[in-house]
Amino acid sequence: MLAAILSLTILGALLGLALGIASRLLHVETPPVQAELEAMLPGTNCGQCGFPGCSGAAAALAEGSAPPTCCPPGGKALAAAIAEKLGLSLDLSSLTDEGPKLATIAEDLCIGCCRCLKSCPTDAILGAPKQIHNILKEACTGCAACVDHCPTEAVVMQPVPVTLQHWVMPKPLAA
Amino acid sequence: MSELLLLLISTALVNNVVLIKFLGLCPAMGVSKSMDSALGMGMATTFVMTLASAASWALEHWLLEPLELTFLRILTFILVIASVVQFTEMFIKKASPGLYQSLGIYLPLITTNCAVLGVALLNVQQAYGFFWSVAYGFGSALGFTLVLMTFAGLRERIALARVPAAFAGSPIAFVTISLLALAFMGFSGLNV
Amino acid sequence: MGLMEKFFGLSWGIHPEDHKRPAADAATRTMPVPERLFVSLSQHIGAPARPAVLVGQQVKKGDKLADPQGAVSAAIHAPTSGTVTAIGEIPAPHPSGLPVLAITLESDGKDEWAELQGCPDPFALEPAEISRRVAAAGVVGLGGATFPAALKLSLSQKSRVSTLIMNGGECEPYLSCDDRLMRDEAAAIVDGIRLMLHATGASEALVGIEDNKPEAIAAMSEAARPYAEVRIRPVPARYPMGSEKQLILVLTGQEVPADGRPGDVGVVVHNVGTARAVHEAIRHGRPLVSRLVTVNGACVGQPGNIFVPVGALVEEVLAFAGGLKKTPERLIMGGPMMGMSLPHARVPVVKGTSGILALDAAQVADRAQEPCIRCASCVRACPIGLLPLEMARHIQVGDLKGAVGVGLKDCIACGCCAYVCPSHIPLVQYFAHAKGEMAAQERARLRAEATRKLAQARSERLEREAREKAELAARRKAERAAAAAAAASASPAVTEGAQA
Amino acid sequence: MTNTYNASRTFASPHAHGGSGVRHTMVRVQFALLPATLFGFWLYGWPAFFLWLITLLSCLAFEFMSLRLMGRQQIGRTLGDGSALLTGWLLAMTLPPWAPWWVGVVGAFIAIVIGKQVFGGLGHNVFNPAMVARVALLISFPLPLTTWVAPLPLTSAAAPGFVEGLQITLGQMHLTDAMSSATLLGYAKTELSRGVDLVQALAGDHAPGLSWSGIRAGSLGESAAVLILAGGLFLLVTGVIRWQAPLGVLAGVAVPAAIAHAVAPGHYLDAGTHLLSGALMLGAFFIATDYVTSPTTGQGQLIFGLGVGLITWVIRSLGGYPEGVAFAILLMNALTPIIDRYTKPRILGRTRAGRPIDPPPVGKGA
Repeated sequence: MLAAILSLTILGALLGLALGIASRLLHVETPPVQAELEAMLPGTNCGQCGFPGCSGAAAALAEGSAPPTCCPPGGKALAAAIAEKLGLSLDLSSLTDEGPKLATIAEDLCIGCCRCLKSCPTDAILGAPKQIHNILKEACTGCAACVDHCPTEAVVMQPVPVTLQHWVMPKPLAA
Repeated sequence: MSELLLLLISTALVNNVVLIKFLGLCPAMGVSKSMDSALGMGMATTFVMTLASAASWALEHWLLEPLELTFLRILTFILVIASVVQFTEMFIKKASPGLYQSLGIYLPLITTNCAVLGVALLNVQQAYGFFWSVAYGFGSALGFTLVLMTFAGLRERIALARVPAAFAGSPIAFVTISLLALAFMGFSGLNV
Repeated sequence: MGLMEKFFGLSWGIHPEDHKRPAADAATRTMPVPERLFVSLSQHIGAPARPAVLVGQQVKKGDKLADPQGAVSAAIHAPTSGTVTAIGEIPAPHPSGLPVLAITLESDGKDEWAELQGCPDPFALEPAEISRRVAAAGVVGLGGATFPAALKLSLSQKSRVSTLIMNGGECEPYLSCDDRLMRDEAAAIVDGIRLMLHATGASEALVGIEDNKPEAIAAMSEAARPYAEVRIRPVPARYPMGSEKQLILVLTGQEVPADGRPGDVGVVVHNVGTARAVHEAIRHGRPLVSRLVTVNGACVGQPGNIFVPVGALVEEVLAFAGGLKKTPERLIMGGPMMGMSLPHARVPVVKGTSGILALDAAQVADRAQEPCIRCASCVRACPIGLLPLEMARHIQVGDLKGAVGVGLKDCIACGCCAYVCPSHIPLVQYFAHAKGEMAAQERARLRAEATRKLAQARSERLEREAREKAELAARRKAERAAAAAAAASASPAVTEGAQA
Repeated sequence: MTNTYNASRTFASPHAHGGSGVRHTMVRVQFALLPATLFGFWLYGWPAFFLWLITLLSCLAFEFMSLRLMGRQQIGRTLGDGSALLTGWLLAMTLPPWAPWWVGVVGAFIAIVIGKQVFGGLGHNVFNPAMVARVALLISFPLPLTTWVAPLPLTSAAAPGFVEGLQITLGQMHLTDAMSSATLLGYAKTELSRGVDLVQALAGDHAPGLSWSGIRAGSLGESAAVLILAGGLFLLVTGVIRWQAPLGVLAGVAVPAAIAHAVAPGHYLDAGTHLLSGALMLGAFFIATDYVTSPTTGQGQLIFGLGVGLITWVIRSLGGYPEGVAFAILLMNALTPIIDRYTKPRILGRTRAGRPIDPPPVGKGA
């Protein structure tokens, strides 16, 4: 009986030792996934995903508690990139990419209260107190943070009109 | 030399470890989504199987039989296989992180891969000499890799097919691997 | 397709019935200037031109209407004399029917040229000067790609191109505008070729003409006899012989690297129509304001080649070509293989319009799509050696990256695969969709990156403002303390104890 | 009166078509199969015709059922494209002529439902449906699949009449031993296992010469190797199939057979017998050239054919089963994705590995 116990413990000890040495030789530190994920997210902390800003969303994604499609402004491309990074399978059905929307200000309603100015994560709104405000189209990400700040509901989300350069040939219906 | 060749052919094709002996089915289903990860898994398993066959022969003839501890056979074999797998995992993590990422959970799972332990035990059962048991381990690992690569190629093609909803995902994979097993039965009875 | 060619000759591409006759043999007609012209501002590859005229301004024929904008762009000139009545959006000659910015010109009927500045002895000019004049005349590639010609000339000059290839292939069925030009104005074309040789510094010019155009080969050989450096090289008639990579391969045996330009193998390719435009621009100073367009198809009254002013409506061109015998199945601008289907006929002709086709149902032969049976006739037909069936299958399931992996980026959308597919799968539509989708995703990625920079800039601004406010508060507090200390020092005895 | 034109939707180029069609190809293949099938009906009488008919009809029925289950539209058009018909026809050709009716029905179910529709219908299946059914039947029902019948041409007296034929197929009348006999390959395999030298075994009335004319025991459509060859050449000439796969299969069997026969005539059949016996000719011209389950490029098809031929010869000479074509086709179907991956045509302007070629040195002088 003793031989059985002894041989196994010695064998285990020897192998354990060998593995300890090997792990020190082959050590490789991997950058935390969360930092990489955060670099991919838009970084506007718009909160549409329900997490406290992009770092919160990145942490949730790293833990796996958030689906890759949790970031609406990112759209399909970002969802695909996150899924590939985490090696998750991806179903794009939930993400109805009906096209980006941009905020537009109805100039006759704007009273120049500057409330929306402060809420915009990318400083896309131009204006001064008591002056009519307007929105820079290139800077607006369509996060709709400004819509509910406006007392006179002058801010409206409108779909981006398709231009000749941005038009995409429709996909044929598969037979 | 020709017996070695015949042994390899018989273990790889005639009684293939995955499709005829039905050993190592879960990695076959799990890692066969793409050919590159299948090749990576095949290489890792070949390395582990060959080493495990050699180690298990040594353990059997130098440790277990002299001390009549053959009842400990499975325990020691698993211990050795686990450490070899752990070493392989560290090596692959260092050598190619991409492959490590694509193999994912299935790399440490080689320890529980019944093909590896199965081959080690079969070696003991057939009382092969050292060289023949290593050859037998290598041959069955070759068969494992062959089936894994072929099946991965089929799954890559099926991933693009318009599979009906009821069969999408793993059901169609099961149908495919069963048809592959059907085809491999052609080699049965190959008196080689 | 002879047996020899089947085994040893060219195996790529297809050999469609060319439907060029009798339209090719009909004499050229010149269309009278219509009452109103719609001159589109993006008639070339690159940024749209910027209007240089005001509404209501009187212009002569040949006056500049719009300046090139940015590095890759082209000038646009008035196709006739008249007044500019509007600068606004009109339906573009594009399958989507979306609008494009254009200048509407009301013709005054005089069709009077502005005073032009020709050059009697152009070979004395510096090559750079020739490129400048070609750019000033708004000449673009007339083969259909409409790349600004001057830019190509100067680029070839810089990369020391040794061979100039003139593309007289015109491999698209139905089209015969190049063929007609070569027959009628071979001398002008050869003169244009010699001018481009001088401009690019190339040592020889090879004029590739498909062997199904014997009259054109004869006329061009006759015109090129006195000049040794211009050599006429008949090439086997097959589609897409007119595509750059194929013509270079057949004429010089060189292969253009996948992500490179013909300049990398010391070659530059121009259309024969462009050569004539260069001749007109340098010799007579005339800008590119009209071009020869083939009007063909079963539904056209009198098919043939017509000189059309740029900006004329397709509707008017068809009316001038004998009207439509019956409602066409499909109206196409360009050739049937690579041309664009038009939403309706009220769209303007542009510099790149090589043909207007009104095809009936038999000629279009459109049938419902059936599943792909992997017969690989598309693989044999592809001139670039791609796998159209695999690419389409990747795109069908939405795996665009997989499609690029199989070679989507090298696809020249020539249409051979969809032409031979027995299951009538619209393969080129899949590839066009995939390329459009990837471009859209790339734009979204760039926009996301820009957004991240803006967000960072904002957070830095907020931090800076907070820091400045804090410093301001600190400085004011320090001043108040100093003032208090000064007050205290003025009456030291009283406040000493309290201060400590 | 100018006809106004308004496009119904956005059309993509090209706006012309070469006129080829799927139905057009399928009809030609069925036409090429006709001579061998009619010869089979003549050689084995009415039961063969009924079996062929039942297999075809059940194939169409199962296709209709699965399309309906999957809720596909235009079921009529899909049925009409002749692919289910062709699968059933090829399956029937490989079955023993007097097999009972349920062999045809079960075979059709396996071929159409498991072999094709499960993968997503025409063009998406990975294994050749007819061969899947043939192998599944052979392994699960060995007895009915290996009871061959001596040729009883319709004209001869002993041939079963119309009603008798129907009864045989419906299984009421079972076969008397006198009628049944072994195929050439089966006979050679049993003789070899009994250790009899092949040369004497094949001297008597079993001489392989008989197989040239086709008057010998065998499957419904395979006995007339010459007629199948004719059908195959017709397909080759009309461009429906390409020469690489058939040549590969025939060479893949003939070369090892010739070598082995030269080395040990007693143990291995000669090349000629191999080529003309069993399902080889049918496999080479009709099954190995199935578009869906064979590689796309000519080079790939050649490798595919050689693989099929070699595995067929290995199974016939060394394996347990007398006929290896069905197994060989399935095995090579499994390898097709790998073959396709390594026999891609070279993209213009790129090296075979896919990197852009580096341009030749360009300079004023060069």
